[in-house]
Amino acid sequence: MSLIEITEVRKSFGTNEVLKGINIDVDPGEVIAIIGKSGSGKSTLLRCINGLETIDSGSIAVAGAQLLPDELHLRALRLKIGMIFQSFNLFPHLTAGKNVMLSQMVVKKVPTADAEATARKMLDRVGLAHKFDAYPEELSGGQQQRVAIARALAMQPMALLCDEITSALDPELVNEVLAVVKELAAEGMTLLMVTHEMRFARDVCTRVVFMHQGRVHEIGAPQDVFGDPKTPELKQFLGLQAA
Amino acid sequence: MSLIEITEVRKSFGTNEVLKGINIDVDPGEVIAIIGKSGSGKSTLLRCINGLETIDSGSIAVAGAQLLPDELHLRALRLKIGMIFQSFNLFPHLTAGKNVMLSQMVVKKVPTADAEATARKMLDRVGLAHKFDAYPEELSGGQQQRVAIARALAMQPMALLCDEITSALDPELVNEVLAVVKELAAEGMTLLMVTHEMRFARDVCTRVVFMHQGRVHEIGAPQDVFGDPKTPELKQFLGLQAA
Amino acid sequence: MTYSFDFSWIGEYLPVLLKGVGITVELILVGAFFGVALGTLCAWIRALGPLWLRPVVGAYVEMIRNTPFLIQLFFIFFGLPSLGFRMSELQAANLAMIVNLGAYSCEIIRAGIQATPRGQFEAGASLAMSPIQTFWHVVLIPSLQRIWPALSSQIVIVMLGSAAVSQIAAEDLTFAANFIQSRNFRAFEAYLVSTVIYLFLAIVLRQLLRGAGALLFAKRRAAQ
Amino acid sequence: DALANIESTKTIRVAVPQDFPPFGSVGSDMKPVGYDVDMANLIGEKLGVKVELVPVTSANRIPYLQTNKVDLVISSLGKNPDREKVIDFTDAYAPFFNGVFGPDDVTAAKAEDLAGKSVGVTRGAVEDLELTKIAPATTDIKRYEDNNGTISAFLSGQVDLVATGNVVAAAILARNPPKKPEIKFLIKNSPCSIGLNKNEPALLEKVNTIIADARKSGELNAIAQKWLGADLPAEF
Amino acid sequence: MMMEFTTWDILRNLLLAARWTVLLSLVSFVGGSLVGLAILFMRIGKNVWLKRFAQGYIELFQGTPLLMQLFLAFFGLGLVGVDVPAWLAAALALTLWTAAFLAEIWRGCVEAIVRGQWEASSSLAMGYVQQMRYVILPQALKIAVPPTVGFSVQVVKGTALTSIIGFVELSKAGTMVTNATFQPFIVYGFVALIYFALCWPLSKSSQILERKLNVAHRNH
Ligand SMILES: Nc1ncnc2c1ncn2[C@@H]1O[C@H](COP(=O)(O)OP(=O)(O)OP(=O)(O)O)[C@@H](O)[C@H]1O
Ligand SMILES: Nc1ncnc2c1ncn2[C@@H]1O[C@H](COP(=O)(O)OP(=O)(O)OP(=O)(O)O)[C@@H](O)[C@H]1O
Ligand SMILES: [Mg+2]
Ligand SMILES: [Mg+2]
Repeated sequence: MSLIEITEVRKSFGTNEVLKGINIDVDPGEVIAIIGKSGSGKSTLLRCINGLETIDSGSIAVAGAQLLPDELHLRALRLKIGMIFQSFNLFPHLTAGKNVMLSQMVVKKVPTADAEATARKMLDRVGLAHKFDAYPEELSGGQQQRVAIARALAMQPMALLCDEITSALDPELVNEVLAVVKELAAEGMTLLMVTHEMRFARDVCTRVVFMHQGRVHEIGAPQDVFGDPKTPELKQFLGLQAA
Repeated sequence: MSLIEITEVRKSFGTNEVLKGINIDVDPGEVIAIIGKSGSGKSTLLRCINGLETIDSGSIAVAGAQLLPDELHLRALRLKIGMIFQSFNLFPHLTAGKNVMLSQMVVKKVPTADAEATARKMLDRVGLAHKFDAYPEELSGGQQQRVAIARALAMQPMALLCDEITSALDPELVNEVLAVVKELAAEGMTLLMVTHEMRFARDVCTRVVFMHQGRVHEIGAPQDVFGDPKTPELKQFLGLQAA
Repeated sequence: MTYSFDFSWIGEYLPVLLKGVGITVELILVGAFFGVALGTLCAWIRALGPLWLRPVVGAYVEMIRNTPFLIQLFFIFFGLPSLGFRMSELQAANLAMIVNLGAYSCEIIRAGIQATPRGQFEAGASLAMSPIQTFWHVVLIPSLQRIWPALSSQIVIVMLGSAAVSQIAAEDLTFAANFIQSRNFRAFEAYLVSTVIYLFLAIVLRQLLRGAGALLFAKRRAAQ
Repeated sequence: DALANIESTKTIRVAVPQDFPPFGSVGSDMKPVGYDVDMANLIGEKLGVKVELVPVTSANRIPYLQTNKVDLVISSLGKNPDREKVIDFTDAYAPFFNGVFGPDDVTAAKAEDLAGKSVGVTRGAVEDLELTKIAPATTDIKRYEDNNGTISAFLSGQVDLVATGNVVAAAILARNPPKKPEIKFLIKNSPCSIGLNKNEPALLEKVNTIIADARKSGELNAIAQKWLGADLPAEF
Repeated sequence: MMMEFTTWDILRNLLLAARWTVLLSLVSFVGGSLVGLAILFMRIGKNVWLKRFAQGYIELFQGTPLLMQLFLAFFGLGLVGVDVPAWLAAALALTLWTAAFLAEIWRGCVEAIVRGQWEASSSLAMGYVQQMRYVILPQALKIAVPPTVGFSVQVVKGTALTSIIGFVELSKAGTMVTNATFQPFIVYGFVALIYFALCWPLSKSSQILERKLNVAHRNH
């Protein structure tokens, strides 16, 4: 059974139809890269899956449960799916450790000691055990993004959505974040990631989705999508990327 | 006679000596690319030439006139030398046309009608005649940068300083700006540009300056600098660039 | 206790009320225009002006912002004549409002100027504009745009504060209310009526300022 | 019934001015003193009750009365028909010696001479009401918040003349200011009354009796001597 | 018959009255903060009616002179038979007035928190109240400190208007003394000085806090 079922999803901002009927099924453990030009609707799609945007029509189901736009269902959904943003969005007034602990304690009512233990474990997993007491502004961009990953993981989600999580990083820092993601993938985490790192998509992902003008233009295994693009749009996109 | 003579220029920020005795003579019509690692002092050099920073010692002369740090001399100098920035720095409250007209009217007291005529001509030259009435926020980055070029050209400078004018642009937009610069070079404009576009530097420039740690480390024709780098630093720099 | 409200006097005192409204409106229009102009000048001095002038303006701003308007008004109306500057109560009221708003708007506008990206100053300079030309043509409008909401609120506050000018016999709206109640002892009615008019004026003024902002800054977005 | 209330609580609450010497101002201990204050104490004494003084301004003295926060307003109130619709007035308890004052070089011997001149006055005071009636239309009457505003306006030259109590003018003169308020002419002597709420016949009657008795006994004259520096006029 | 005041008498009486100014300021500031917080929540909350109410409240209290608000709080309530003591009316009116301004100031601070913070906390399954309590307000309160302290200066000066309901605070004492002494320059000079002494430290600390905050921001 699919973990995430996206069926005929449409979404407009005003008169601008950004998603024009999207269908994707994601199986547990899949690692899917979403690629496409700026403005093709990649971020919007992820945000719809996580309920940050409401969809106009179609349906999204996670682990068999429909996404409904009321507070209760949304929160239940977000317990199953974590999201990581391009701009990290760490809570600047909390230490790295507290960032990871907060939602466990507030949402899941985990006792402080347990939350802290989990936080330490998660920070360790992203290689930042020693930064437990550092504030976000004391961390590099790559470290901040890894804390954001740890924070999402601490909620023990079934899947993670990643929206260009390395785009705001200096080139040297990109790899440390991608290494963490690669490890997650290897451990069987379901991942849906918008990315411009084609090499990474090719090496790590099980499937690649090429979005174009609000549609899934091509979808397939990385070797097919990258090695044998069918549509001129994808060819052009890949050509541009290589330049 | 040289148009710009830079002699033994030194500049420190606090204890950090950023320019350690720079000597470059630029002849009229020359197109010079300044390359070098981040922090090597490229921007500082350009800013000194335009009087945005005062130099600590040495001298800079433009068309025979010494650069002196008083308001009057500075303004006279800036009438001779235009500058274009990485971040465009268009005036957000004025249309493209008004951006180009403003300094003509304010500084040179050109009548409105003449200023407008010049502005239209200059915008036409950068391919943006139809954007006369658009505000900067309605323009793409590449268009904004071309307006900035038109704005500098409208003052009829003897030379243009360009500081990484394509670095803030998406790859697709870089070429439209470089095309304009290339045309200017072909028309005989003297250009001093900091750039990371090696291909462009090789194709268009008459000389290339490689700066390293506040010094002119190598200088020469593009084919020499790129084809036969003498110093290990330049070799490493070019190697890095190729990667 | 039962009090029967009586507004039958409104007809008789309408001219007084209207005059009061007229003067309040005049005070705020003149005060806002010249106050913001003064504030702009002071903001320029504090942010970019001659170094020796900055503490002078700083002292003025601190003095005004930390003492009550009424006291400023008294010093201008009763105090300045002893230095040879005599003016009518209306002129004094206008001056006091200009001086007061000047100090407040100085600080507000200065914040707007200081939020200007350095590139704007450099672009102006590299186009051979003088610092003053750069300020006037390049920096000022976007700066005002950035702080327009704060400035608008301050103007409304100053308008409501203008009630104090009735104490020096300037015949504004509050004077009208006081005058009326001193004749017919209908204090509640007089104050109620003036309160409602103030509220109306405040709402209209806010809308006007919003409109002025939209007009002044149409289609233009301040950098940052 | 206010009188019954006063008698049962053994206190009378009286609004008195504190910005209108000599009728009411403060001593160096910030306690109210003046003609009106003495009058309030006199009434309290005659009623055999404690006096609670409430300092008021011209803006809030009537609301104090109307909201029953005070029983009487002794604040040199002058009567006019509009005012009488709102509150009741007792018989006169104080004369009002006031006149128009100005420096030497301004001539104004009678009301008509005020034409074209500016006259400062305290808003709502008796002299304001009277002057408004008698001054020609071209007189520029400036109405200030309190006595101090009026005097300051005169001393700083903001008005040509002031209309105020003669005791006040005398006190100013005594300070030997650069600008001397000398008497030009007396405004019609318009006496002051005590204000109280409508429909309080018992209290009104009682206060009127006290005033009449005090006149006869000379107690009122003593107050006048003390604060106005003159005997009560004959018609009192 | 003029009262004889020595300069010391004048200053002493003004300083004594200034205690009321301080007390009223403290009361209205504390009360205003609490009510302001409540208004803030209504204003930025999701309930449309509460939002409208908060908007109307702010419009009303920011759109009418404080003097009239005080007058109506004291005498208006008296008129309908509620006999509030002057201190309560003053505290009430000043509190409501302060609250309106603080709610607006704070709303600006809440809105200054970038959308990413809302989204990140949403995606961690936090509810609205939790987001507010743990993520938004702690950050907003920090940037709210300088403007809030700055506004306290307005509160201190605003207390002067309580004289309309019989309070003898600093300004009123100044008027009373002037009317007894006819020495406006000395008296109002002192009054101005005392206000300055009360307000300037507040203004200054607001500026210093602001500068600190900006520095902290730039270090990001
Ligand atoms: N909140 C919004 N309101 C209106 N339009 C929006 C909004 N968010 C996105 N859009 C529009 O939707 C379209 C798709 O945006 P989206 O951010 O999903 O693109 P993207 O594929 O993520 O692009 P990028 O690679 O630049 O991040 C764009 O045209 C954008 O302008
Ligand atoms: N205003 C300044 N104050 C202090 N230090 C400065 C200032 N401007 C530049 N520097 C320092 O001078 C050095 C050279 O800076 P510069 O901007 O000239 O380098 P660059 O070669 O242009 O680098 P990049 O390629 O990153 O633009 C750097 O170490 C920088 O930190
Ligand atoms: Mg995106
Ligand atoms: Mg640079």
